[in-house]
Amino acid sequence: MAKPQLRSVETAPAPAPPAFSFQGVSRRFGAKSVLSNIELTVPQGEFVAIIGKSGCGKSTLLRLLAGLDQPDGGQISRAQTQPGQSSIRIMFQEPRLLPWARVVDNVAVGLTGLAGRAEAKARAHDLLAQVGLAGRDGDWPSVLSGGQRQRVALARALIGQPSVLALDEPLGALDALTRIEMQHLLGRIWQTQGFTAVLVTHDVAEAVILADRVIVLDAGKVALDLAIPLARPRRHGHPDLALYEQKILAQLFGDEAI
Amino acid sequence: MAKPQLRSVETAPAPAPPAFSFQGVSRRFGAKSVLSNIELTVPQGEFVAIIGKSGCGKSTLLRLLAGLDQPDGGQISRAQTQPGQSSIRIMFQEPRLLPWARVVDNVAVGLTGLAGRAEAKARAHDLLAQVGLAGRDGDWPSVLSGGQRQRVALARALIGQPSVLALDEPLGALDALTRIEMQHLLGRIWQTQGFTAVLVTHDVAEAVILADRVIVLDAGKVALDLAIPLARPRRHGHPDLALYEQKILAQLFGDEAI
Amino acid sequence: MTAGSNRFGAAIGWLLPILILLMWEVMSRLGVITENVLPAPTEVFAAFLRVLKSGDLARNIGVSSWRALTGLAIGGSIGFALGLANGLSLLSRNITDTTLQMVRNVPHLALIPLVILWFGIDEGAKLFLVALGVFFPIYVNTLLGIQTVDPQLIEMGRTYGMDRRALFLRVILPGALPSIFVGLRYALGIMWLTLIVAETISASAGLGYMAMQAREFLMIDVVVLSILIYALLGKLADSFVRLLERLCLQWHPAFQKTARS
Amino acid sequence: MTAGSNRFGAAIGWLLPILILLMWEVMSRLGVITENVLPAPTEVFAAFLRVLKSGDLARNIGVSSWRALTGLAIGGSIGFALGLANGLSLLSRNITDTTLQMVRNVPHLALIPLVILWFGIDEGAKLFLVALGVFFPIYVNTLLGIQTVDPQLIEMGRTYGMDRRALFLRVILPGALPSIFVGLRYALGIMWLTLIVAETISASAGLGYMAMQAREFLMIDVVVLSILIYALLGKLADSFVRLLERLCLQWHPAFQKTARS
Amino acid sequence: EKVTTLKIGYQKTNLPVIAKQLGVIEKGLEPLGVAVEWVEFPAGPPLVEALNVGAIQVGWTGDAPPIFGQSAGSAIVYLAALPSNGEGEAVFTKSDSGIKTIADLKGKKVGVGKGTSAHNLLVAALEANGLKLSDIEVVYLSPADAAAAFASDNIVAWAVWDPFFAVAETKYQPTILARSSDVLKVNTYFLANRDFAADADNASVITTTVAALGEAAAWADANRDKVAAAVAEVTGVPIEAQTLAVTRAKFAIYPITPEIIAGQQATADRFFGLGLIPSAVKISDAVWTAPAN
Ligand SMILES: Nc1ncnc2c1ncn2[C@@H]1O[C@H](COP(=O)(O)OP(=O)(O)OP(=O)(O)O)[C@@H](O)[C@H]1O
Ligand SMILES: Nc1ncnc2c1ncn2[C@@H]1O[C@H](COP(=O)(O)OP(=O)(O)OP(=O)(O)O)[C@@H](O)[C@H]1O
Ligand SMILES: [Mg+2]
Ligand SMILES: [Mg+2]
Repeated sequence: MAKPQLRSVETAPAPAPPAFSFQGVSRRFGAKSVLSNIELTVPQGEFVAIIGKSGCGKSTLLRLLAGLDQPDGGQISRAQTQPGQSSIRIMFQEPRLLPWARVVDNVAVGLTGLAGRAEAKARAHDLLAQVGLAGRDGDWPSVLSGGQRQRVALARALIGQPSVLALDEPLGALDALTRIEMQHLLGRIWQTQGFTAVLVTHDVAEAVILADRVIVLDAGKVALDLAIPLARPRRHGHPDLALYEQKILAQLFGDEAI
Repeated sequence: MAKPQLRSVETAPAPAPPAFSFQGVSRRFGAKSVLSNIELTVPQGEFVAIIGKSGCGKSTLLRLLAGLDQPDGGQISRAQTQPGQSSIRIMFQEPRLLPWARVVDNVAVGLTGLAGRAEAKARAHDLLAQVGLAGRDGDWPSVLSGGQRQRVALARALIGQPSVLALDEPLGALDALTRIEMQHLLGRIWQTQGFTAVLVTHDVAEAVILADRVIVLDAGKVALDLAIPLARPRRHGHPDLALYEQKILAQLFGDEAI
Repeated sequence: MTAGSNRFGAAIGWLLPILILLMWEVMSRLGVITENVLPAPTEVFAAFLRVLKSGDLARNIGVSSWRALTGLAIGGSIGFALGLANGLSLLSRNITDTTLQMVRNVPHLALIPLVILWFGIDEGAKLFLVALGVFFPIYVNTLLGIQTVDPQLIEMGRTYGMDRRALFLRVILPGALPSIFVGLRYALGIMWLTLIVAETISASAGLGYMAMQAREFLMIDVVVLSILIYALLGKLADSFVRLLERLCLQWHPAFQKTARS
Repeated sequence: MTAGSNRFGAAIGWLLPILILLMWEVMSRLGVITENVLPAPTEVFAAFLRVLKSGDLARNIGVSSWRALTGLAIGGSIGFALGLANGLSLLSRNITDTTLQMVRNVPHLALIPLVILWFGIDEGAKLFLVALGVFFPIYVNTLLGIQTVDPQLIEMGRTYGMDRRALFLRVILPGALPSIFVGLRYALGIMWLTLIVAETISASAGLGYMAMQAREFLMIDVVVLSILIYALLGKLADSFVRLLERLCLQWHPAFQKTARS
Repeated sequence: EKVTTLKIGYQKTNLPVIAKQLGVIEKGLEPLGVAVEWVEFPAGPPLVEALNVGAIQVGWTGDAPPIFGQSAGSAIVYLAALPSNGEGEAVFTKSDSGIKTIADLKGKKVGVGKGTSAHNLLVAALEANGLKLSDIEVVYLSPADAAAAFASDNIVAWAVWDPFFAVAETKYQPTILARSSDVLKVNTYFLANRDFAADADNASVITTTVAALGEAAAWADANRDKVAAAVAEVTGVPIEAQTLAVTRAKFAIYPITPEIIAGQQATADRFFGLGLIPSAVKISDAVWTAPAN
């Protein structure tokens, strides 16, 4: 399937400079080729959702983007960042909080090497309030609910003011109601801070409600690259969203009965 | 909100006899009243979904139904069952498989006291094939994926041919794609076996796609009792479903921006 | 880590023991380590052949193993039974557990003088000490195992109509087994340690006796030999339990992983 | 179980020890248990007052505790250091771990004759035995603790730019701590057990010496007393570590639960 | 009530070992319907401990263990006397230790088993040279521990009896500072549990056993060449050392005479005077007398 190399998103008429771009990137593990010849350029400030079946290489793509892994072929270029700002932050599917550090210290981990202790703590305190956890600074992670833990992890990823935030199924472990709350939070913060967001998700509805653009990965290739030019805020269950959803699901399941 | 005591479902024109009914049922823990004066009658063969915020008493209602807990006030009446058939089976949110029993033995647990060893094993073998796990009889639960485990638990609940099957967020732990597969499976088996299904879920889309009738619990009361008179099979992302979804979400979140 | 580097790692691990053995032999030959302090490996091996030929070794190992296993059987079965009783019955636990926890703090080897008063100096005393030594690890871990069986599984069993017996055999016992094995392996260590001390109380056979006699007659080669044999027996017992564990806990992911790698 | 039945359970638990104590006293008074076999509790208490007044008790406890703690400090710190080294460095682990696992099978009390040859009969020998006894539980559990630190957390730390030092102090060490505490508590049990045996090798002070002397002169009341004191010291050491554990592992859900109940 | 099994405590030396090897006691007791069980001890004190609790009924030790035992209230009685360890018990030092006489031991570490006959020897040898026990550093060690301590020079001198003395002698060719035969006129003893001995039913068992020991003594004296091999087989002592020990041993058994009692009483009084035992003892209280019939 041929895809346009640079897409203009309806909500951003003048094309922004690219935040990062993959040029013919491949990655194989042993004999198994996981990603092959991926071409993908994402303009600064865009919200991209990546969707695909389990094992199709979504996490691998994100790890390549974050520099946790190196491609076997092709090039990955990233925009420069200012000092005091972290370039790319990953938010993992699990919260990965340090159980032995209090909530505020866990958030401060996001400023390792970027700020002193006291400053890190003060900024962590502020950010906790932003994600709706004011007053929980001194709690241990173990007393938080699943949704609250994810919010701490989000605060930790955001505190370094990354230019690109990669999210690997950040809401996968949450129940559907908490998940909807977190989606709102994520959308709101993205609109305020203006970073580039790359969201890996299994949930088609989630992709459609949050992203400017949905990428469907299949067999190591980009199988669909769909713009969602809807106005925000978007409401769950809206018929327009349902149409996009159905289009993506048809791509994912082929046309078997769904 | 006044609700009709007995509802006729579009797909079943002649009202079936009730499978169970709650008459003014209350349950409190200590000073906290969890359910108060619940009135609910479910005809045999109906598929009911129960939805509500965390902690609103959904599990409590299911435990009362299964006889794992006793009400503080009111009456619960259940239809009689034939010999060799279990009356009510719960499928818990977690698979709760015995890690030290092979898959087929785990399914056979569902026939404890209902059939001999050899017969139980033979029937378990058949049922595994029905839930798409043919040939996995001899595996340990630990090598199964999350979705496969849930299917084993489903087979265990079904093997006793219960007249009522209560499902407490059976798909909560699954990723969205596996979840869609399991929803299809559940709908198909329900249509074949014709038991009464009570499904507790957090996922509004799931409730709408599967149920004849959606009950929203709030503050220990039935806040909404909505019939979904759509033809089956229903397709994910269909605009008609989206309308029902929005109605339920509005009830759940009040009318705050969603 | 790839399989190759793993194999290299395992090989490098044998380097140090072999090096130590060689150094030991060389230094013994050069007289840097005198025979009085540590006999050379070859001398220890010669001692091994000597006691093997005389039949002493087999007899002493036989006697010690009998003591070890009988003590283990007695103490282990009582510990297991009490662990089960206290795990299954709240009443039984309320009555006996505090007492047992108090007794647990008594180091069993401190009881030797009293044990001689009560049991004399025969097999009884040795068996009692071994049994007491293995009792607590098995009791504590059986109790712990039962108490930590997933209550959700027990509720599941009840819901599906299991009676008390079925619940015990199909849910509680298998669930407690990994913890019971931990206790058993710990008990084996204590078993040999206890026997070493108990066999100095006046024995006329057994490895402890052999070692004691060698000490008295300054036969350091035999002393070292008996230490090595203790180590070997300990290793054997441990390996046997690991095998048993692997058989009984096939379902356990930890053992599936081990089996694969 | 409600709080009320819990409290009742705890109360009923004290019934049995008190009953045993009473029975023991009564049977001693009636002459059913002769003094030669077991002195009455009141006699043991009288012996306690006697050795307390003479100052022997304080001196012997002091000497034994010094030996115990010094041995623990030496063996524990070496075990901890090696555990850290082998947990953090694959090279170090490959070189030394096989050797250590082989040595681990040697029951340390079997080494007494060699220890006398190497360290003599003074404090050195006793300290070596205690140190060797505590070394392995601490080494094994430190290594295990480090190896089982969640690799996801380590990856997280790396991603967020922690250097080796920060990674160790903020992720690896706290993650290994619960396991290290398990090793420490096990080591304490071994520590007292070792000392009981080690103090019979020619000591002129210490609890083991007090017990030995009492045994030679058939002062069974003092023998029983010294056993009880061993139990008490063991309990004290264990309680201290539990307290430390509760302080260091505040974040751990297990301890939050304990604190609440 | 007569015993059905006589448990005899023995050590790695002297008459009982020979009797065990010859089977004379078994032969003698068989008509009485009494079986025999032999229990080995590394030294006298644990043997006395076992006698006290009735774990064994009779046994052989040196002179000091029954004194320590009686002082501690052990339920033991003297049945018969045997010759002292004599030349087979000594205080010795390695030849390169620079120590030539007992007087040189002043301030040095000397290993000895507490409450053993060698303990008595050490005290007597020191006194004979004008020293007190407190002038040296006494290290109380079991034979096994002392052997290791002596080998590694953690003690300068060692006071012990055969076969341990003989083993050390063959291994180190040590300088012998004093032998029991030089400084002591004592005996060793065949002892019994008090309750066992007090029971008139057991009198025949005791007399038969003592008589059998006498028989063994006669055989041993006449067949010294065979004794070493026989004993080595029981005890596992290397044959050169065992031969040395047997050559200098005396084999005999006699009844407890007032003279023997007086000698033992003197030893006990000296121990009490030195503060080695907590209470004074009267030997004659613990002497078994065969029931007159
Ligand atoms: N380090 C590795 N070594 C070998 N194979 C790997 C490695 N990492 C990933 N793979 C393989 O690459 C494929 C893609 O993995 P990846 O984790 O990217 O999938 P995913 O799309 O994130 O799946 P999921 O939705 O289940 O998280 C899988 O088949 C996986 O087994
Ligand atoms: N055994 C109990 N003792 C005390 N309180 C209880 C007990 N069981 C439930 N509750 C309380 O009753 C309320 C309802 O619990 P229930 O488990 O029915 O909620 P739920 O609707 O199933 O929530 P969720 O969606 O989180 O599973 C909660 O506040 C819970 O704390
Ligand atoms: Mg992934
Ligand atoms: Mg619930």
